[in-house]
Amino acid sequence: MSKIHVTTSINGDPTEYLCDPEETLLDVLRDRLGMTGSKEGCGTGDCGACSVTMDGRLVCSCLVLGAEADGARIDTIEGMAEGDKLHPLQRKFIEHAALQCGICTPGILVAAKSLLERNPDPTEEEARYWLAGNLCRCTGYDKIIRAVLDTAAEMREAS
Amino acid sequence: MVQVKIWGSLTAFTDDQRTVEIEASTLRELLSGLAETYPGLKPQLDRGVSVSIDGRVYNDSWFQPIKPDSEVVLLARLKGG
Amino acid sequence: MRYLAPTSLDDAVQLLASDPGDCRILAGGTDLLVRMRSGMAEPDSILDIKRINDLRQITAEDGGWRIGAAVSSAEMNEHTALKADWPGVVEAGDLIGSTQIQGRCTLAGNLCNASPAADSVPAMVAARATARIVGPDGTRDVPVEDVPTGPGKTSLGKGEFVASIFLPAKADRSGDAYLRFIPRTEMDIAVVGCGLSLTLDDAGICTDARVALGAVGPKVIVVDAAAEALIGTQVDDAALDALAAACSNAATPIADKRGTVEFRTHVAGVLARRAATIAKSRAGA
Amino acid sequence: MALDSKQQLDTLDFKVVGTRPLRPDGIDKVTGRARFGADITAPGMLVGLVLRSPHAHARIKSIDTSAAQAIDGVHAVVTSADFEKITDDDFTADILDNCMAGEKALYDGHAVAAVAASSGAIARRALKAIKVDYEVIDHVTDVDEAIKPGAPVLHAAGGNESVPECSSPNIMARYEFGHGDIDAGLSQADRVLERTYRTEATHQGYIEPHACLAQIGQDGQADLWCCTQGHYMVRNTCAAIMGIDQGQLRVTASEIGGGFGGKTTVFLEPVALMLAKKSSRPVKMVMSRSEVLRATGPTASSSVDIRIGMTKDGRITAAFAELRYQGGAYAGSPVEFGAMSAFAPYDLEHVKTVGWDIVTNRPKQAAYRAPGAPMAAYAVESAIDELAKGFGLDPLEVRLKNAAREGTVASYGPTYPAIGLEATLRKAKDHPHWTAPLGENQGRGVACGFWFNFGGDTCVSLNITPDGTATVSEGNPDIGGSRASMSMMAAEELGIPYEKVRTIVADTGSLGQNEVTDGSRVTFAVGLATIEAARAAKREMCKRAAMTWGIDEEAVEWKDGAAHPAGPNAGSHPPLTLAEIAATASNTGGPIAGHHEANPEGAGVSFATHMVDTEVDPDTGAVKILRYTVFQDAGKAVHPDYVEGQFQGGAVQGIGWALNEEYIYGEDGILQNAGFLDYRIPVASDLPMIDTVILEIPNPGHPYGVRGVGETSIVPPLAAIANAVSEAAGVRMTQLPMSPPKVLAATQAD
Repeated sequence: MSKIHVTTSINGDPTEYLCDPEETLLDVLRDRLGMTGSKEGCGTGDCGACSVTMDGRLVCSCLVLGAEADGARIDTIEGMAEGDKLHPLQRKFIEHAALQCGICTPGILVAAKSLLERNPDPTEEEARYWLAGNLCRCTGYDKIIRAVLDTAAEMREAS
Repeated sequence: MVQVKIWGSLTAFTDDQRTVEIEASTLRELLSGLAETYPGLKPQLDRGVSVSIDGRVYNDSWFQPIKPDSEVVLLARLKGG
Repeated sequence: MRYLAPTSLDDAVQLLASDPGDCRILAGGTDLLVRMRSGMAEPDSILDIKRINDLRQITAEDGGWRIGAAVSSAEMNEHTALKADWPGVVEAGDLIGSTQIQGRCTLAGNLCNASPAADSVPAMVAARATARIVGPDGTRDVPVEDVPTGPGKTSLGKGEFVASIFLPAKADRSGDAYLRFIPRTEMDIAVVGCGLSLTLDDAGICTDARVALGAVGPKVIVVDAAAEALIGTQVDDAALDALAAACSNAATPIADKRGTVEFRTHVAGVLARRAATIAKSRAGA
Repeated sequence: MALDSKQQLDTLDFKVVGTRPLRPDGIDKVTGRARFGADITAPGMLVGLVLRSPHAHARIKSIDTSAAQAIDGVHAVVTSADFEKITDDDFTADILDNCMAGEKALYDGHAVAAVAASSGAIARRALKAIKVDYEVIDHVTDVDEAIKPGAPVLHAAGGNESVPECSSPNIMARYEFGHGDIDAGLSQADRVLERTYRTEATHQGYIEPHACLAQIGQDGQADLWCCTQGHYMVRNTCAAIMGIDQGQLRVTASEIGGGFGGKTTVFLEPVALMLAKKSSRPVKMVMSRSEVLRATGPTASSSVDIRIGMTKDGRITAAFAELRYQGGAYAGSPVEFGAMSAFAPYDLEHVKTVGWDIVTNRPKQAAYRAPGAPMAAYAVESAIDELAKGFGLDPLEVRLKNAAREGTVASYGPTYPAIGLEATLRKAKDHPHWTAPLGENQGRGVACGFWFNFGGDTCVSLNITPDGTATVSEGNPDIGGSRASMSMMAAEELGIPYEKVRTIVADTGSLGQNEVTDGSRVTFAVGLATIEAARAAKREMCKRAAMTWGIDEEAVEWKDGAAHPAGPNAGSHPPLTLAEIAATASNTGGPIAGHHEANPEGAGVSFATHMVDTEVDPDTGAVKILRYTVFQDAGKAVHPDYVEGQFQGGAVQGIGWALNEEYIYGEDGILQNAGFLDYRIPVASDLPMIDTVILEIPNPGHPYGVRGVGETSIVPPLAAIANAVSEAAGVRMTQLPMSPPKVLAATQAD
């Protein structure tokens, strides 16, 4: 079993790694690169805790092979804040108490950011459907949806 | 003497009495008194019980005082999620 | 295990044909990686077709659309002209899994995974889509309903794979729709699915129809009697009743963790009726 | 006494408590920095994996691990033979048998062996190389089937002394509660309703799978990192199983990705320790989602018979419930709590409940948020609703008419002190939701719920830093914002800003024993200990001020974050702030700290009323939740955002339980839906906003009046939704989940 050499960009950082052919991008991020912000809740694409974007497209990193990242741009929760400046979504999630245990939070933030990039003014229903692949068991989603909609409003005002 | 209300399925070990009298001024005396007077209760007491004393629930506090006129009720030992 | 990522179709065909072991095509990976993780698939090689540029394109062809096997549902959904012609097919792709899954999953993959409950398959069948199959013996086009043969089984020969799906030119005054039933609002596998397309004449009489059911048999079911129930009618209540009855009649479901026989049989008719109403309005009635 | 303290509580003027500051772990959790169970690593660690039974019930004749051990990279293989038998403690013996099967595999997914290897791929290969010789035996997974004559028997020894002779050996215990004379009461009723209600087993569904990392030295000193609701429980249980001293095993709780009761026991931890011991390497184990569903602790499924009599003006004359809960393959279903809580909201002259604890070939149940209560409330509240509507009465009025109040003798025995049920019902009745119009195929349901809360062993250590801030160490994992609440209560007490207090969750080497994070106990009990620890620190600071001023300690009082001279003989001194006292601590006697260790008892009970609107699609049986409102008494809401969060989260777990969540077993006894695809927890698009109304009726047992709020919110939803769906569908639903096939079948049969 020989490893594959991958050259990629993660949160803008040029990154190289060796991985096994069957290894997922999530495993690479967590076990090889020490980026444990992306979580594994199911490993089957049903919970969204491992959400990242790949060339700007929201995906479950548990359903992407590490080898597929070659030449791609990967963005994870670790790259969401700019230096010490939190992304507005991150700030609003804390302000709205939109997390309890916090295990789903990284995936939901990555997914919500992807939503707002495509749709700066989502309805409640659009936000709920976009985030349907991100399971949260603590909050009942109420405060999450409020935080997303409030962030969207704030970002629209700021732009 | 303290009147102790016990739950229904324990009456098999208290001669069918739902309320039994025990000489006790603390929770510890109550529990040991129950086990001595009604040895059939011992397995349940060993597995654990909670005790309501005047409407407050106690699990462990041996020296919790019990007044002669206190309302004392034996409960299945509480646990939560 | 080997990971192969050819950049041309010819290379892909050659690699697949020459692979001595179990070589699986990786398009979106949303089924394959799940199977690998559960141990249900243990391939010797994986052939990733996403680096083949031709297979990532949606191209106009003969008035219709050719959709490369590596095009994701999300990309289809963002293609305005394709969506205008075949909203039912695009919506079916857009119902597969979550936003995250839709960023990866493909029509070809959904077809070749050969799940009886695949969302996009009844929609493609209703649209009379064909699959272009490539392999060591050349290229052939087959109706999509002939690709799956039963749960997890396809008619693809050794070394063959689906390179693209072709959606034919949309007829004037025609419309399509796909509906599925799931217990939640998202994230579930179809308990019943119904794809339907129909064409009306100037008087609003249905001149052509095609109805396909998913998850109520070992593979997608084309219900000719359902189409006949619509053709020649104004797709009115009586026709819809006949359509629903024909669909329930054609359904041969099993009972499993997702639904009972009775439920699936009944809901096949309910969905057909609702899909026909949507398709009719899309046809301009 | 109670009244005095209530009056005091009502006049408390809070500065921090009741506000909504940002949680201290917020930034870690929104940036991905927070470290959860699976995020912990150690140099040289091995990957541990478990081999699980593919059979629902099988005798394990032999296990041959030689081929696995011969694989390069495999460092240890463990079976039950590696563990000492536990003979003096049935409870722990069952936990060990559940972690690693002994003579029999008792359910699909039961652990039978484990390996530690240098990589996951090698570990997986090693699992395949283990040969287990099973003798498959008949199995039973249904609660009612399990007690029929001739049913497969799980444990030949049968139940305990409470079980009548000649009962099914699958009955482990019997409980009976109540008072009065049921038959006499029923004879006064205008109608007696008899029905059977069934619920399926559900899983807590925390998103973080169980994970741990263990290491153990040749000298017996061991360390364990894991996600758990109680690392002290993990320490004590693992020490007993491993035969090591509790003091030698240090357990550190990682951040925890949800628990809801499911992480109040151990599954992987003893196995990881044994693998680490045999390999002399750190061993990390992480469950897959399918392992979580197959082999951790879902809640019980239930079958409940109800008999309730009511007069036509809505008075309940007698109430009886017989509850059968299966708790998986070992004794200990929460049926006693079902039996105690079933009629707890009502003032009843004649009431009786009988509970049966039954075993089946399913995973050993674990606690799930108010364990045992939701199923009982579902049955009782459904029956009351049906009776009320049958008489044309307002279901809220009927509940008010029968509501338990201060002085009511509870169905489980004690007399209630002041309680908040009636207040939640009145709030519900006055809320605009109750009178909002409903459309076609829509229905509205209400239901009440009750839960006990309790205290338990608790330690808090509060230290004043030289620069005048405070650090709080507590021993309960923060599962939903408790570090914020502790910091708030410490800040309130010390009179310093919230930002000047940092609370951490300490490992088992740093504090004394702490009860698990359960029973809605943390804000109550740890909060109480935090307040007492802060008061101890304040007393010390007053003493230091007195020394500095040269006056008596008694002549110093603490006010607004500073020591002030008080009383006639105190003299005149400018106040000394906390920071000023801290700065001179070295000169006045050394570092300043306060600590509190106690087993605070006397937690108050908790009630809630839920209201929900649903719409049923008459063609498919699909149910949509249109509107939801929770009314619950919080005693005092320390951080209202997180109180609301508990209400909302519990309600939505209840929605899942009511509509689509269920353990589905095949004829073969194999779990059919061991994944989030077909174990269907609610997704964002399934739900409306969940409105909350917080009532604050102070708990006299807590210095700030706090009540536990975490669990009660899952008790009413099952019945509230069933009542709403029954109204919308026009047919009474008596089985959960009300999945579309069931609703459609019910409407079509009607």
